[in-house]
Amino acid sequence: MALNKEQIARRIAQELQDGFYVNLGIGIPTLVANYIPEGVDVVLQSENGLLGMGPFPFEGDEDADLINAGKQTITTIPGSAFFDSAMSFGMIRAGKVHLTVLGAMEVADNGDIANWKIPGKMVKGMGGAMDLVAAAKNIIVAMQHTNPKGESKLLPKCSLPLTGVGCVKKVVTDLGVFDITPDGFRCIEYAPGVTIDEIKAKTAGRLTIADDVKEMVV
Amino acid sequence: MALNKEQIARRIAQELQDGFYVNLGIGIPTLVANYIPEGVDVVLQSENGLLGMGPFPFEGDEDADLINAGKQTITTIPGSAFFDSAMSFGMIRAGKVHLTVLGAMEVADNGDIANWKIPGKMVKGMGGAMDLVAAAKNIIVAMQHTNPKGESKLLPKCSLPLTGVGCVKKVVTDLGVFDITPDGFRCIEYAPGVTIDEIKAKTAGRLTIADDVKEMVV
Amino acid sequence: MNKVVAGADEAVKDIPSGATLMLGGFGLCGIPENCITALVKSGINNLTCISNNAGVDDFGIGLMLQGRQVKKMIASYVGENAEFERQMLSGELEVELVPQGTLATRCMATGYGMPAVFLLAGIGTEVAEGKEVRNFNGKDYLLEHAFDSDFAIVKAWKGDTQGNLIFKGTARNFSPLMAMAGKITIAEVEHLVPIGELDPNAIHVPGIYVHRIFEGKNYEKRIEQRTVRKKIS
Amino acid sequence: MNKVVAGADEAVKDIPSGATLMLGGFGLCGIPENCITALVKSGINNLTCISNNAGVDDFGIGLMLQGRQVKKMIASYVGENAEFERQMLSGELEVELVPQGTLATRCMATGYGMPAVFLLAGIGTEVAEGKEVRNFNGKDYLLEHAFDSDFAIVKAWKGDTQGNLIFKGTARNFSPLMAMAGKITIAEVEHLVPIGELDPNAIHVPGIYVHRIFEGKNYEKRIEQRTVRKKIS
Repeated sequence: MALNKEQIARRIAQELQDGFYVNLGIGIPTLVANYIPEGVDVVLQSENGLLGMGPFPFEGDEDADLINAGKQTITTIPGSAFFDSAMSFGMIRAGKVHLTVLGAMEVADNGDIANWKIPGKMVKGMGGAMDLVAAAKNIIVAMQHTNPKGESKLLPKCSLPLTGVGCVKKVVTDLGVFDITPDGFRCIEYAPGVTIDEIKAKTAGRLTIADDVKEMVV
Repeated sequence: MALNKEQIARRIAQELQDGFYVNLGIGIPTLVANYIPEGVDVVLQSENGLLGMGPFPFEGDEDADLINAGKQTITTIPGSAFFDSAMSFGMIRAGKVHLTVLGAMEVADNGDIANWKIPGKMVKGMGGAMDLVAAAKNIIVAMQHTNPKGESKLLPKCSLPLTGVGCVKKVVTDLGVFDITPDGFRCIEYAPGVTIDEIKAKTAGRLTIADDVKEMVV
Repeated sequence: MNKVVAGADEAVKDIPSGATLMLGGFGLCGIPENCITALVKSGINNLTCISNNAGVDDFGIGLMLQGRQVKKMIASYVGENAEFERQMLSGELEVELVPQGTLATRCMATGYGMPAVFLLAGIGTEVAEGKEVRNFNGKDYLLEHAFDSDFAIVKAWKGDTQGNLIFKGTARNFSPLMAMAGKITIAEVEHLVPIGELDPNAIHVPGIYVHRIFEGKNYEKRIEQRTVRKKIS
Repeated sequence: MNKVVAGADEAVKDIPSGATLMLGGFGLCGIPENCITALVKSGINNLTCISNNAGVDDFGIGLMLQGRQVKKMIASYVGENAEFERQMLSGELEVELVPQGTLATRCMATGYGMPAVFLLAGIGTEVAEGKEVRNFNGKDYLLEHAFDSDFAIVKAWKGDTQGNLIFKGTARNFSPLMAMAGKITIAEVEHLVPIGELDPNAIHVPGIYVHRIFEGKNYEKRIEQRTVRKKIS
């Protein structure tokens, strides 16, 4: 059975390493914060100017001057620091953020990503996504494997305007975990109850299956 | 009689206007702070990272963490702000500092200035001088009219390595006040007791005398 | 050096139609509410606005869009502003979408007197179209230019009469960068204090960058996405 | 994320001969005294040092010059350091003199991930020799490159165990910029405090940029030019 959003987030949380500074995008990536493994000390960066983001505030404790990049009210943890947007993207460009997790509309089998625009129809703007994908060392995409019409979002080539080129390292979907390799997507894990055949059927881009492919533990 | 250093500083202080942010270099320029005219509110910038520089501290009040660009112990006035060196030169480059006063070894009649190096002999380094002369809106040079050998420091062309090109607007020496014009130095004031002939004799660069030239009031 | 003006109306009164404005804030966080109200009231139009977002339909720069005061928006995110998206898609509003870090750095470049910088964001995308690409150490970068803005309008938490500013939390965002970039910079503050009250070590924008300052009134500080945890008692 | 190390010797122990170091400070103000002592003791050499000055003959980087540990200095000012001037004029020491603002901005460019910026300083002088000149809006600028530094070593006033730093007075100078530019950044602080004690709004360098931190000892904080007024009683 395909994973739900929480499970996708939980799987991505397994990628976190002790000492990581991590930027979590809007949507599923935000949920990753809820599943940081025991004993793994990570600091969350919010590109609107915060290191040391904490959980959502308790009711009544909301502070309009304290939001994340998704404009949600948040809290800080001890040791946090605020800074302006130039420094925020400066540290991202300088490679100080170890891992970026973000959503996508499409990912191509060479690591291209599209997530900001449907021409003539939907223009949310790129926000900080183009900066993040261009500069982060390690980018994991969290998304559904197919769009609402059932079409694959893992493509040979993005059809939508690109956010970044050849930058995605790994994709975690409701069906499995995929590394981006010179041979395209490589399935290294499949969701419990999901078959390799289903993954093959729903992946439009080049796909290989790792020899040691295994069931995801979430 | 030629002016002493204090008098040169006092004359330059007359150039200060209410609301000016001013950077004063090492040497005579530093003395200008002592003669800010009554009712003229200026803020002194020190390029090592301070706006709102005050006078030297009283004996015993020296703070090693509070120095000016000449490494002298100083104080701050209420409303002061500290910042890093990039912001300091950023505000200089962005034209926020209204007036810069600095010393020179040589000034040419086109506004070139040399004040950082005597090849093979003396190399102090340019410090912040190149940044200041390249960017400041209004640069006044405070210096002796001649060097210790009696040779003019107001030249047709600098003989020493340049600090900046065509940037000096005005020169105040012990002999007079000189605007830099397309026709070279224009003497607009002479020091009390100094003759125009003496100025002419001691100025190697192109020199004109303003029609309304007058005795300096210091 | 007293830079205090009476209020928002006086602070913005010489801003002409056709001006280029930078407006601080991220979403609705840290926006100069008082000045936006005054700008809406003033009725000026044909403005170019540089701001990360354009507020929401009925708050922030969204109000200026509703009033058709804005000719061009330079922003990184349209977000949930339906009127912004509508005007953009219909072509009524000219829009330059700029990656957020590039937007911030182009503001900083202005305040730091740097005409242009090389940045990574947008390489290989439509953002790179028509821009100079240059390789440094094996990586491609875009040449991005500093902004030219007539007025910068920001909201700070505290400020003194000399224009020194301190921001609070994530309400800082673009505001210090824009404050440093305006030919004329207007700061509205929640708390205006006498000089000497702010810690000189803790100032985010030194007064040299600020031309007008006043204490704002009736801050709504609207929250765009109220997200909370339940208290477990 | 605890970044505390035992002291200066441990903090610098893996710095190899031949490394490029950034060292904070302006004159003797804000220099990392403890780390410099440890570097002198370590006996490593062939170093490239990026620092505004090189201290004085018997303090600061001057001590490393005396010990012939430095192959190349990148600085804006020689000042009153006779040994520095002597080694430079004799050719024993390779020296790159960089305008002070350019030095600061090249440090910042590194920490902000900008490979190069355009700056005014030095146009028409020997500093411009061999550099690309480009005209923007009628003014010529030099293309200046970010520094590549293996280690940055700074002294801060306060720091927490996570590496957040706050500087005091004009001891700030180049230090935050260099702290942001090091591949490995070492911070010695006068006061090391637990996390949560520093105001998150007042931090100059967020801990993400800092890799090792310790509380320094026996600060001499020597004054280069003691200048005072007489008290009139």
